[in-house]
Order: sequence, then structure tokens, then C-alpha cells
Amino acid sequence: MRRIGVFVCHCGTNIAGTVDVKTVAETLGKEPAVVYATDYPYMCSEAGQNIIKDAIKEYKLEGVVVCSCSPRMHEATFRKAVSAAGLNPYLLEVANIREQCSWIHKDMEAGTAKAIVLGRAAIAKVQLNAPLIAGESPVVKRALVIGGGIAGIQTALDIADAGYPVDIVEKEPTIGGKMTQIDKTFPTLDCSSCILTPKMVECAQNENITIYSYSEVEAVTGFVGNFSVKIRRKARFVDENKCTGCGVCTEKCPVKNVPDEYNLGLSNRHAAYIPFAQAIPNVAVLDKNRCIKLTKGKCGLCSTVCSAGAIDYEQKETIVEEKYGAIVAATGYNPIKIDGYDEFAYSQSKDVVTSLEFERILKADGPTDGHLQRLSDGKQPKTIVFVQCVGSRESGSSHGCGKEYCSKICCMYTAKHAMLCREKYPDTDVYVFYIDVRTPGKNYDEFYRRAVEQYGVHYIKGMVGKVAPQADGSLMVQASDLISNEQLHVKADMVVLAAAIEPDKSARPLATMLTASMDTNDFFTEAHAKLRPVESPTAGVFLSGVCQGPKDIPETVAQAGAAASKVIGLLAKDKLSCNPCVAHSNEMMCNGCSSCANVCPYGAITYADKDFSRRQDGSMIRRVASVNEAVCQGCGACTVACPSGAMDLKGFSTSQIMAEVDAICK
Amino acid sequence: MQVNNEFRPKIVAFCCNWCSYAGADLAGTNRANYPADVKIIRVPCSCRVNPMFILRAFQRGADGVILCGCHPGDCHYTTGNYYARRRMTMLFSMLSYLGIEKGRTRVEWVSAAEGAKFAATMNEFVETITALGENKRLEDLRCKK
Amino acid sequence: MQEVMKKRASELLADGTVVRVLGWKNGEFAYDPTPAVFQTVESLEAFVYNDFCASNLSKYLIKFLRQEGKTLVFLKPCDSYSFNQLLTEHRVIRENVYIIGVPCDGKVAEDKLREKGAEGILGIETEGDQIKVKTLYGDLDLNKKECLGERCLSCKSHQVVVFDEMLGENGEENPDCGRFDMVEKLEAMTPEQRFEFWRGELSKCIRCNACRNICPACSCEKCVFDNPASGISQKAAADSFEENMFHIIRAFHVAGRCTDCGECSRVCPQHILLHLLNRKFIKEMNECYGEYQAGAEAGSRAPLVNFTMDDCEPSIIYTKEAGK
Amino acid sequence: MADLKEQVLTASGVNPLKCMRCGKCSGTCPSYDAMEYHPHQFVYMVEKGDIETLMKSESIYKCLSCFACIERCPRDVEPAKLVEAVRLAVIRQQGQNHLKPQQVPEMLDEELPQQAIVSAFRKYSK
Amino acid sequence: MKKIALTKLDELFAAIAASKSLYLPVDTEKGAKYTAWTEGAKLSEATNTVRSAKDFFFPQVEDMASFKVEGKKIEVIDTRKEAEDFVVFGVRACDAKSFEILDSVYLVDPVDSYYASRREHGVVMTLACSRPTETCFCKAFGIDAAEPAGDISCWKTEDSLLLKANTEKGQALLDSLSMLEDAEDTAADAVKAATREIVEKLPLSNLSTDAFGGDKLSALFDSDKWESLSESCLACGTCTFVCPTCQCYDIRDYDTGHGVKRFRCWDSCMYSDFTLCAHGNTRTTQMQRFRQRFMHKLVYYPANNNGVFGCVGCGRCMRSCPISMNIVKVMKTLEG
Repeated sequence: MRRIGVFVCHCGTNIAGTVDVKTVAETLGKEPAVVYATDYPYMCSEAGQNIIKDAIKEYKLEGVVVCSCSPRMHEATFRKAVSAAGLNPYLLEVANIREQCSWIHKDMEAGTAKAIVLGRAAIAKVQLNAPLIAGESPVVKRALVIGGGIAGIQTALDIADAGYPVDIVEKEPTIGGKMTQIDKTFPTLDCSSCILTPKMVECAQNENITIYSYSEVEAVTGFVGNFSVKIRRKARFVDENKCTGCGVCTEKCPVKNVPDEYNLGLSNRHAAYIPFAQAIPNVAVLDKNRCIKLTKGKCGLCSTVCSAGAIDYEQKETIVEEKYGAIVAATGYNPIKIDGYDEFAYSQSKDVVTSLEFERILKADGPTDGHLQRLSDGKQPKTIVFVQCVGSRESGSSHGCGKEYCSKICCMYTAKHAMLCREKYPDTDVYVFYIDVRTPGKNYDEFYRRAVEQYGVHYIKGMVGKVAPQADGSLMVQASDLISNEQLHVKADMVVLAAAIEPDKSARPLATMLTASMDTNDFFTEAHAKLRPVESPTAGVFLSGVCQGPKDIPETVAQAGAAASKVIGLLAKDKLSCNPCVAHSNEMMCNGCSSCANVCPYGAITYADKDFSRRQDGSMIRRVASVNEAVCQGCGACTVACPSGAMDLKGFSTSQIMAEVDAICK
Repeated sequence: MQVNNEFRPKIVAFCCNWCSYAGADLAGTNRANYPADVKIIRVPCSCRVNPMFILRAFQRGADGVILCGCHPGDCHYTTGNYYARRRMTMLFSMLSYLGIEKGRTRVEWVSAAEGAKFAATMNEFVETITALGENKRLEDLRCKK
Repeated sequence: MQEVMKKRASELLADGTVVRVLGWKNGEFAYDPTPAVFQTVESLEAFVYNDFCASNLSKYLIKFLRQEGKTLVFLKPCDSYSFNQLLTEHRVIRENVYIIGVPCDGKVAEDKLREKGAEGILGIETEGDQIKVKTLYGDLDLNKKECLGERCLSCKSHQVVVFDEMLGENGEENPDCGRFDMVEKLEAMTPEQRFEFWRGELSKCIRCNACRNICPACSCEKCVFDNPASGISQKAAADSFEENMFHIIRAFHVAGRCTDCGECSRVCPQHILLHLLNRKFIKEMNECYGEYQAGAEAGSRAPLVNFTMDDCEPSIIYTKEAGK
Repeated sequence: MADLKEQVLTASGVNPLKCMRCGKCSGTCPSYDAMEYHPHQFVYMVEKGDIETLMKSESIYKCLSCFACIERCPRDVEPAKLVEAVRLAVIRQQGQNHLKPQQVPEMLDEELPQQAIVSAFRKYSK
Repeated sequence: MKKIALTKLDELFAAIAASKSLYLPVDTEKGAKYTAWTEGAKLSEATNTVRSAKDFFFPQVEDMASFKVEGKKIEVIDTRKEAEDFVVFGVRACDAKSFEILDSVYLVDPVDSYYASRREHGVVMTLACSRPTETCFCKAFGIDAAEPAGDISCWKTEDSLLLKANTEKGQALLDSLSMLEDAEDTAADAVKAATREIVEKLPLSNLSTDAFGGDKLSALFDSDKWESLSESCLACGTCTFVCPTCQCYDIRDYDTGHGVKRFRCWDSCMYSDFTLCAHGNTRTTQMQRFRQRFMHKLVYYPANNNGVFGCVGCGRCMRSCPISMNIVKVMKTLEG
């Protein structure tokens, strides 16, 4: 039996007003294990803390119970005091006799009786408290950012700025992501490239940043502060260090009919190519599926014309292995495939385009050199219809590819498109069919109202039911106007569909590697929806950009910065002090059944075959669980899932909780 | 406990540290009354509560046991309360199957902001248990005084 | 069937595919075969398979998990579900086991014979559906169907769900087995009646642990009831609460993992209807979280280590009861 | 009339609360102009419980049951099933058959397929 | 020798129950069970009860003492209750013999006062077997199913129950029962002969104990057959709990929150924590525990008790073992 000291706080009259603190101290002093019990007006004061410290020394206390306010308030204070007196800080328990007793009960007798019971429960628990020492694990001072769009770029820049090395892994040949394809940005109408390109260049030039373009994450092991990542660098058949980005190879390459990804297939590129003029790294790539030399062994023209001698047909993909302290997922998004929406005639007419395709049409380096043209006949459209919410906000739809969520960015970029059309081509009639116009954001609603009021865009509340290509090349748009309660038939030259956005397909396998959780839509789940929005529940994994949920550029950049600051906060530490209240598996009892691992939200539990052979009983190898204390957050889900009781939680052990139950029900 | 012939129930409330325990603290801060029969045990998460703890409470003389946790979707540990919810559903099912009066056990989701709800829930629960009376069907006679 | 099994076992032992055979060995009487391990072709002489080979052999495989060489095991439909469940829980290694599936149309229970007056049994012969029992006090002609064990009367599946080879024709699942009928009957009672029913049942318990030790899901290295550190260890039902406690916790520990093989009720020397506890959990989980059959598929995730965001609230149990 | 609404909801199996008022049903409807109450209004009126007005309206017979609205609805609301259910509500009332046998001879002509009459009876009469 | 017509059995039982508690085997849905006699209770015809009769003298759970804790004081309270007088009727020869075996454990110095008190207060009325069954092998241990011991021995003939007192306690009880008529001492001979004839025909009638006994220790202990015999044992305690002679118990403390209750309960050598000591366990494998049980009955016990075996051949374990492993199989295997 441990020697316990009990310290009852009056908290002025906060506790003493409805709880007879003297009686509490006196009664608890009679408990078998209690060798010292006292009361004091303010236990949290320095004088109060000194009483505890002195008593620990004088009475050789092995456990301390403070009956006071909520442990959420002063547990840390008292732990420090206990620790200062040489006792392990976890040999302290706080009985909450203020918030959960004196403040709620008006009757002195009932309040006092309850305070005694709560004190007994704390005494019973502290008897079984183990002295805990927070473990430590070293932090590798390097971060990995997966995805090189604006989210990844911003995160990497911010981390690098703080002085930590950071690697960007981008699966495309260049960083930049979706933002490179966009013409203007709302609500200010800045040129997207103009604000993005400098950041891309900065990434390339920053000494702390290493860009692994045309690369993918292959495997992740380890845990917070100490991840080990394998990065697969795909062969681009061009030596990155030699290529000057002059572009001669891309001009001379005889294969000219490869759909250009940058233009979403609206134009063609060569088999040797640089994605776009401002690509970073500005290095050519050979398309291994289309290059004649790589597919048939002939040609070799690019090698001949390359003065830098950078072309290397023998290049193989390589695996880079690196250690990181933190990982940021910034895998971004794509518009959904809308081929399933027959009613909008997307696959029937070239003049029905998605909004991202429309961006390419508007942008100066796009397939039409920035001229607003119909892709079918090159004519300038006179009437344009924008359809909102294509594939967003759908439930159990027959289309099968719709999303239940709102894609969030469509209202604003459509307003931007409409505005740009009217501005550059005032003779164009622009219709926007909407269900709701959602513009919560600084200057957003003003922006939308400008489209309506200054630019005369026709906003019609109602959905388009059908788009029918006509013999004369026009598109008959049939829609409802819910306000005037009529069915409209608009003869349009062009229809732009605001397709829903979805997380990039690479996100799910990545989440599996990271043991980070995802929702049913494949968006990464944040550790807490409100309070920890840029952290994954898996320690050391952070979220940046649309991979966590739909968001626009300003929000993405804000989140990217937030994620970076979380990473910096982590990397700034030399060692991670782990929460000592973590799960622990008793190997002698573990069956290796995996029930615990099934419910662990952090992937903190691993299994290994262990030898339990004993001389007298012969060989015995069993599969047993072990908990990575640096990863475990101490929720205790595993302790209940475990049928044999091998899993227990330090600080909240089964025997501790049962002792509390017993004391309360006595 | 039988004092002056008036039955006062023994009630154990398991509260998760992040939401419900904080909610209970808030109830105190707001001076929202509920009977002293309720005694709270702090656990890190509702998923730490083993059905065994609840049986233990009844064995030791509790008349009612309530488990409070973060609202589904708000768990500090993301998924803990989802597991707790299934476990408790199954426990309730088994207790009911064994003929234990319904209502002796309860689960309520209380956020850190819901001090008033915490107090109201406890008041209601104490009322329910008082009406049900002493726990006879799950008692351990050896633990009686 | 017995001869075919013996032949295959001999072949596989002889050609080195397996180093041991897990089957049943003939007993003292016609009705008491014992699970046994055969390591030589000669020892297979004592191999037996008949209407009384009720033991679920899958749990024994845990012992052989780490021993050298492959083990041949004969699995009946029930046993094959248990095997899959053990596989899911990494208690057995598939590669180390050679499974021969054997069809089963129900096993005869010794008690049923006794109930029908068979005492002083000297011999038993089965012919189709007829069982001829020779006793010291006269001969009896019994119908096999009427002598089947309780669990076989509501058999969920005649299908062997995992095997390397199947002897005879594999059966099918039996969704209309009515295995929840008795659970429903209990659910329809008042809480008072249910309480009385279970007090009656559970008070018979002598804590021999037969139910636990036969149970393939109760495969813990150390059971919480044998572990003083667990806080609930018991050796005897010293109080009615402990009678309840043992069985509730046990049912809980196997909930979602119990394949409903019915061994617990079969072996209970006090004939407590233990499977009704497990079936209640199976039924409730089916109703709350969708149909799930433990062991139907190796690697499946049991309902209690799984969740969906829109699971029902625990209070549904009370509204359900009120609805009745 | 709460019970009328209940009847329509039960008969159709439709939950009008799922509607997000996008109007795609009406945007799709080929009979839009012939209808006094358009598909999206149908959903809204059922939700409000204004069934009797719908029962009296010719609109319910103008619906072609082409199910385009069902096909296109992004929220799976199924307006055509509501129209069908309202028609059924009318038919269920005694003597409210929209098409009576006596009317058939005068409507017959050689071009009219037999099947059309049969389906008209199914749709319009008890 | 006394007798009473079978039709008047109820009268006899009522007369006994008037002054003492009377227990007798009564049929339940699943086998016979010793039950307190109440008006209308019918004596079972079964060969034997599912559980043995040892519970009457050696109950599965028995309170020994309790400790009351108040503040820093502990008080020890003797919770022993004075045993009441009781009569057990219908005990078979095998179970009657089991009492002798339990006596030799519990009534030798130091006497187990809990057991002794119950023995003192109990009157055992045995009933000779008339329909022994295939699992019976009492004969192997020298028990005569037709001549059961006990305070009073009884026989059932076609129309009456014959009673013979063997002890003073038995005689006193018989004397108090006025409805009994006198009978010839030979009245039971016919039924005894009939029973003995059946016993000869039992499949286990020739079971030999020659290979066993106190002097066979080393040969048996090291037998290589234990491994295969025990491999299918599940380590449940069924055999020990239905056994009339298994006498091991464990003493446990139960913390009630305001004190401690000390009780003893049956233990089983099949359990992994059997004889667990601070240093660990002397028997670490199931084979060793399995061997212990049979060695105890067939070797250790006779070694200490003049060759008397610790088994009475009641056959209960044969019927209740989940995997049908039992002492007969063990004996035959070891012998063969």
C-alpha cells in the first residue's frame, strides 16, 4: 500500500462554500493508505504548492491526491509541484470537487459526501498509478511535401524559409499544378501565371528545396519525426542536369500528334516536350509511349539536335530513399469525368466544354491563343451558357459519378468566366444557370454582384435539363427558370459545364502508405474538424490544399502556410516528448489477433513473430502486438477491442478505472 | 443507498476527457445543478470504456451507468466514439436480453460547450434511475453493506 | 465416408504432403470418438468418422501452427467457418494446413439417445435415417433426425467454406434454418420473464469452463478469467452476479467472432443454452450493422472492430424493446 | 390534408425533402408548357401538403411518364412518381375515374394501338 | 431390515422431511439432479445423477471468513454457519464409496472442520443399482453396486423399498420412522443377484486395475503415452467437477469494497493456475496436468491409502467430457 497525501483546496469560498473541506480532509485522512491530509485556502498558490512539496518530503509520500478544481485547470500545475519535490509527476491525481461538485450542489451535506467519494476514487486510483516517463524520439529535420501544386509549393516555401530542408515530390514533369492552367484568379482577376511563376522559380532556386519532379512516393515507413520514404523517379530520358531547356528537341521531334495534357487534350504536343514555357524544372521529357526511338528503336533525332547531350535513351527509373521528420500531403484535385452526363451533350459537341477547358481557351498560351473561340469552327460565340453544379451536390444519382458535396469553387470561377467574356467581348450574351450562388468570402459576393450589375450577366435560378446540338451547329439549351416559373429554350453557341472536383486518384494509395484516414469521398480526414484542420490524425502527417476538401486558391495558400507552420513547429524540436499515457501490450497475453490494429486510428500497432520458447515446454513462436509509443495518442480503443486484456493504457489502466468504479460504488 | 427511507441512486458517469468532461466542467462553471448522486470518472475517450467497467459498476452497487463522449464525428481521436457506440449498443442489447430493466444504462453525446445539456441529461438520468429503483438484477450480494 | 477419408489421409501421409493428420479416433463405445493426431499410416487404423464425430477440430490447429510440416485436417461445415475466423485472427497459417472438407448432415447427440431411453448402450448402427441402438435392456430403433444435437437442428450452413479438397458433395448455406427463433421467443418475453429464464439457465453453471475451452473463438493465450490482474478473474461462480458476468463477458469477447458452431452448448455438462447468448449478438449485429457471418470469409472485419458514421445509437435497443 | 400527403408519399416512396430546388426536372420536362404545375412545383406542393390542388389540376394527365425528371434529378427525388401517386389518389376516390368505359368507343380509331387503351385505363381508371 | 410399499414412498419422504431437510435425485429435462424434497417430488429412475453427491459435504463454494475494513482497522469475522441436519436419499454405491475417499482426506489430521460438520449432520441413505449402464465400472474398484454402503442401505424390489441401517445414525433415523414394517434380512437377495448379474454383462466389467497402484509410479509417470492421451484435452474442468472424488480446492479472497470475503471453491488440476506458486507453476504443460489427474487417482492416492484407488467408477466423466477422453481410455491405453 502506497503512502498517500491528500490536499483539499478551499478555492476561497468556491469550494468551501458548499463543501465542508475540513470534514473532507479529516475523513479522507482515515483512509487506510492516507498518511497525511490537510486543507488550504488556495492549493494552486505558491504557498499551497509548498504545502504539497513539504509534505511529500516530510511524510515520504508515494502518491498525491489534490481535491480541487478540474484537472483540466490545474493538473499541470500540481504535476510540476509534485515533480519539484522529487516525486514522479504521474503519481498525482486530482479530484474535481469544484466544477463537478461544489459549484453544482447547494446542499452542504450532499456536497461534502460527494467530495469525499470523489476523493476516495482518486486515492484508489493513485494507488495504482505507475510512475510514467515521457519517451523521447529524435526528429529528422527534413520535410517531405507530396504534390507540387500551389498548396505544395507554398508549404515547401514556408518550411524552407524557416531554414529546414524540404523535398517536393511531383508526379508530373513540372511543378505548378492546376494553377498553371488557369487564366485569371478571382476575385481580383490577377493573372494566375503571373503570381504563380515567381513562386515556382523560387522553389527551384531555394537551397533548402529539392524538387523531385516526374516522381512518385513508393513506400512510407516510420512515424512522426522519423519517416523513411522511398521515392520513385520515373525515367524522363533527359539528363536533368545537362538539359538547358532550350526546346530544340521538342521542335524537331517528328511525333507531333500527342494530346497535350497541359491543354487537356484540346491541342497536340510532340513526343519530346516541355509541358509549358514556364515549367520548373525547365527540362524536356520524352514520352516513352510515343517516342519512336523508345518504342521502335529508330529515330534518335532529338539526341542529334541536342547540343547539351542531355538525351539519354537508356535512362532507368531510380528509387531515392530519404528520411523525413514530417510529411505534407498536397495531392490536389481533378475535375470529375462528365461523360456520364448525356443530357449536356459533352461528348457529342466540341462546343460543350468543362470550365477548366474554358480556362485553357481564355488563356493566352491555350489552344486558341487566348481568343474566345468555338472549338468546332473557330467562330467567336455570341451566346454562352454556363451550367453550375454539374456532378456536385448529387445524391445517389443515376449518373454514378456525381458527388454529394459542393465543389465550392465553381460559383466564383463561373462568375469570373462570365465577367471575362463580357469584358473582352461585350457583344456576347452570357447566361449562368444556377441552383444557389455561394459566395462566402472576402469580396466574393461583391465580385458576383459585379458580374450581374456591371457586366450584365444573366443569372437564372434553375437547372439546365438538356443541351441539344442543332443542325446549324448551335446548341439548344433547355432549362427551367424557377423564378419566372417557365421553361427556357436558349440557343447558344457554347456551353460551359462547371464540373465537380474530386481528390486526385493518387491520394488513396498514398493515404494507405501514410496510415492517414480518408473520408468516403477520398478527401484526407483532418485530426479535428475545427481545431486541427491541417493535421491528419496520424502524427507527423499534415494536409495542404484540396486533398483535404474543396477550396480555392486563397484558402489553399492559407492552409498551406498553416500546414507549414505546423511542420516547422515539429521540426524545431530536437526530440519529441511523447505522451506517456499510451497503450502497451503485454506480450505474454497477446494472441496476435489484430483486433487492436483494426481499431487503431493511428496505425501505431505492429506485429512481429516472437520466440517464447521455454526449456521445459519446447519451442513456441507467437505473433504479438507492439505499440509504437511515438505514434500512439492514447485513446484506448485497442484496450477494449483486445479480447485477452493484453492491451492496457498507461495512466488510464483497466485496474485504475476499476478501482475508481469500486471506490465510487462503495 | 437507503437513507431515511428515501432512495438515492448511485450513478457512475464515464466522461471522455475532451468533450464531455469539459462539458461537465462547464455545467459547473454555469452553476447548472444536478443531483450529487452522479459521480464522474474521467477517461481519455469513450472508446476506453470497456463494457466490463459498466458491469463492474453494477456489481459494486451502482444503480445506473451513463457514458458520455464527443458527438459522432467530433471525436478527439477521430473514430473512438464510433467504436464506443457499437460496443454500447451491443452491451445494452445483451443487458436487455438478460432481462435487466431498460434505461439503467445510457449513452449521451455531450460536447465541451454543452454544459446545460450535461446538467439536463444528468437530471433526467437520475430521475429515470430513481423511478427504476434499486438495481437488484445485476447486484453482487457480497458487496452490499 | 470414413474409408475414403482414411485412404486420402494415408496417401497424403505417405507421399509426404502432410506430416500429421488431425481427425477422430475410435472410442470405448460406439459414440465416444476423441479428436486425435495420427502421424503414421499404421496409426490411422484407429481413425474413425461417424455420426458422433461432433468435435470442432479447427481450434486444435493453433497448437500445430508453428510446428514443422503440414497438418491435414478434416473440417465439417461448422468447423470450416471457425477455421476461417482463426485465419482472420492470424491464429493459424493457411499454408501449414491441408484441409479436406467433409460434408455433414448433422451429428447425433448422446443425450438425445438417452432421452429416448437408450441406457446400457452396447452398440449403435446407422442405416440411412435409422439408428439401431443395442442396449443391455433391449434394442431400440430410432430416427436419426430426432436424435440430432440441438445445434444441428438449426444448422446455418452445410457448406465447407474453405478447403484444399472436398470429399463428397459440398452442401449449401441454409438461410432458413430458423436459428434465431428461440432468440426471438425470448425477445418477445417481458424483461421479468427473460430475467427469470436466464437466472434459471445461468445458475446451473458450475464454471467448469468447458464452453470456453472448446470455443474456437476463446483462443486467448491467457483468458481474462484466469488472470488475477484483469480484475475479473474468477474460479467459481461465488455469486449470482459472477454467474452472469462470466457468460456476458464471454459472449462479448466472442461477439462478431463467434461463427455459431454451437460447441459451447454441446459440451455444457449442465446443458445451459449458451448459444442463445451468442446468437443474440449475431442477430443484433445483423440488424444494426448489416448481415455478417463470422468465418464466411477469411480476412473480413468483424462488426465490433468496424463502424460507419451513421450507425444507430445505443438507445435503439430501448426503442426496439418498446416497439414490441 | 395530412393523410392525403401521407398517402401520396407512401404510394410514391418519394421523400420531397431531398429536393434542393435546382429545377432540373422542369428543365428536362418535355411536357412543361402543357402543365399548369411543373415538376419542380409538384415536388414543392407535395411537400407543403397541397395535394388537393394538384388533384384538381389537368397537369397530372399531361405528364407523359417519360421519367426524364427521374433520370435527371441529381438528388434522386423522382418527381414523376409523385405525379403518378397524385393520379392514383384521384383514382382512388370513388367515381373519379378520368377515363370511363363509355368514353372509349368514341375515342377509338384505327390508328390507336390497343395497348394505348389498356395503358390509359391502367393510368386513368380504378 | 425394514420395508415400506413403494406406493407409500411419499409418506416416508414426508416423514423424514418433517424433521430434516431431505434431498433426493429428481429428473430434470436434462438428467437427474439432487433436489430438496417437496410434496410431489418424484424419485428419479436414472442410474445416476449428472453431478455427484459430494456437494452435500464439500460444496463448490463455501464462505470461510470475512474481514471488515473500517478506516485503518481490520476485523476478522467468522462467518461459519452451524450446519443443519439433513438426509440424502438415493445415493448409489459408487458415490457412497466416494465419501469414504473424501473422509480419508478431510477427516484425517488436521481435520477439515467445515467438512466434518457437514458429515456429522448428514445421513446418507443409499439405494442399490437396479439398472447399471455401460459407463459403469465400479466393479473394477471392488464396489458392489448391489450392496451400497451409507448410514442406511436401500433396495427397490417390485413393490417395496427395503431399508437396512448400517450405522447408529442410520438406525436412529429408521427408528424414528414408524410407518416402516419389518422385513426378512434376505428380502433383498433376489434384487441383489439380479443387479450383480447385469454388472457381469457390462462392457467394462472386465476393466483391470492390475497395472495401477502405489507401486507403479515410475513406470507410469514416464510413459510415453501421456502425450498422445492428453493432446486433445481442452483443459476444462468438467471431469473434475462432476467427479465424486476430486477434492482439490482453492482459497480466494474477494474484495467487496468494504471488506474481504474469504471463500474456498473447487479447483481443478486441469486448470493452468492449479497449484500456482509464487515461483511459477510446477506443471507447465497440459500433459503434465492431465497426467496429474490420472496419476492421482490410480497411483498417488492408493500409495497413501493402502491401495484404495481414488476412482469409484461412476462413469460421470465418461459422459460429460467434451472430447470423450476419460479414465477408462487412459487405463486401457497405459495398460496395453
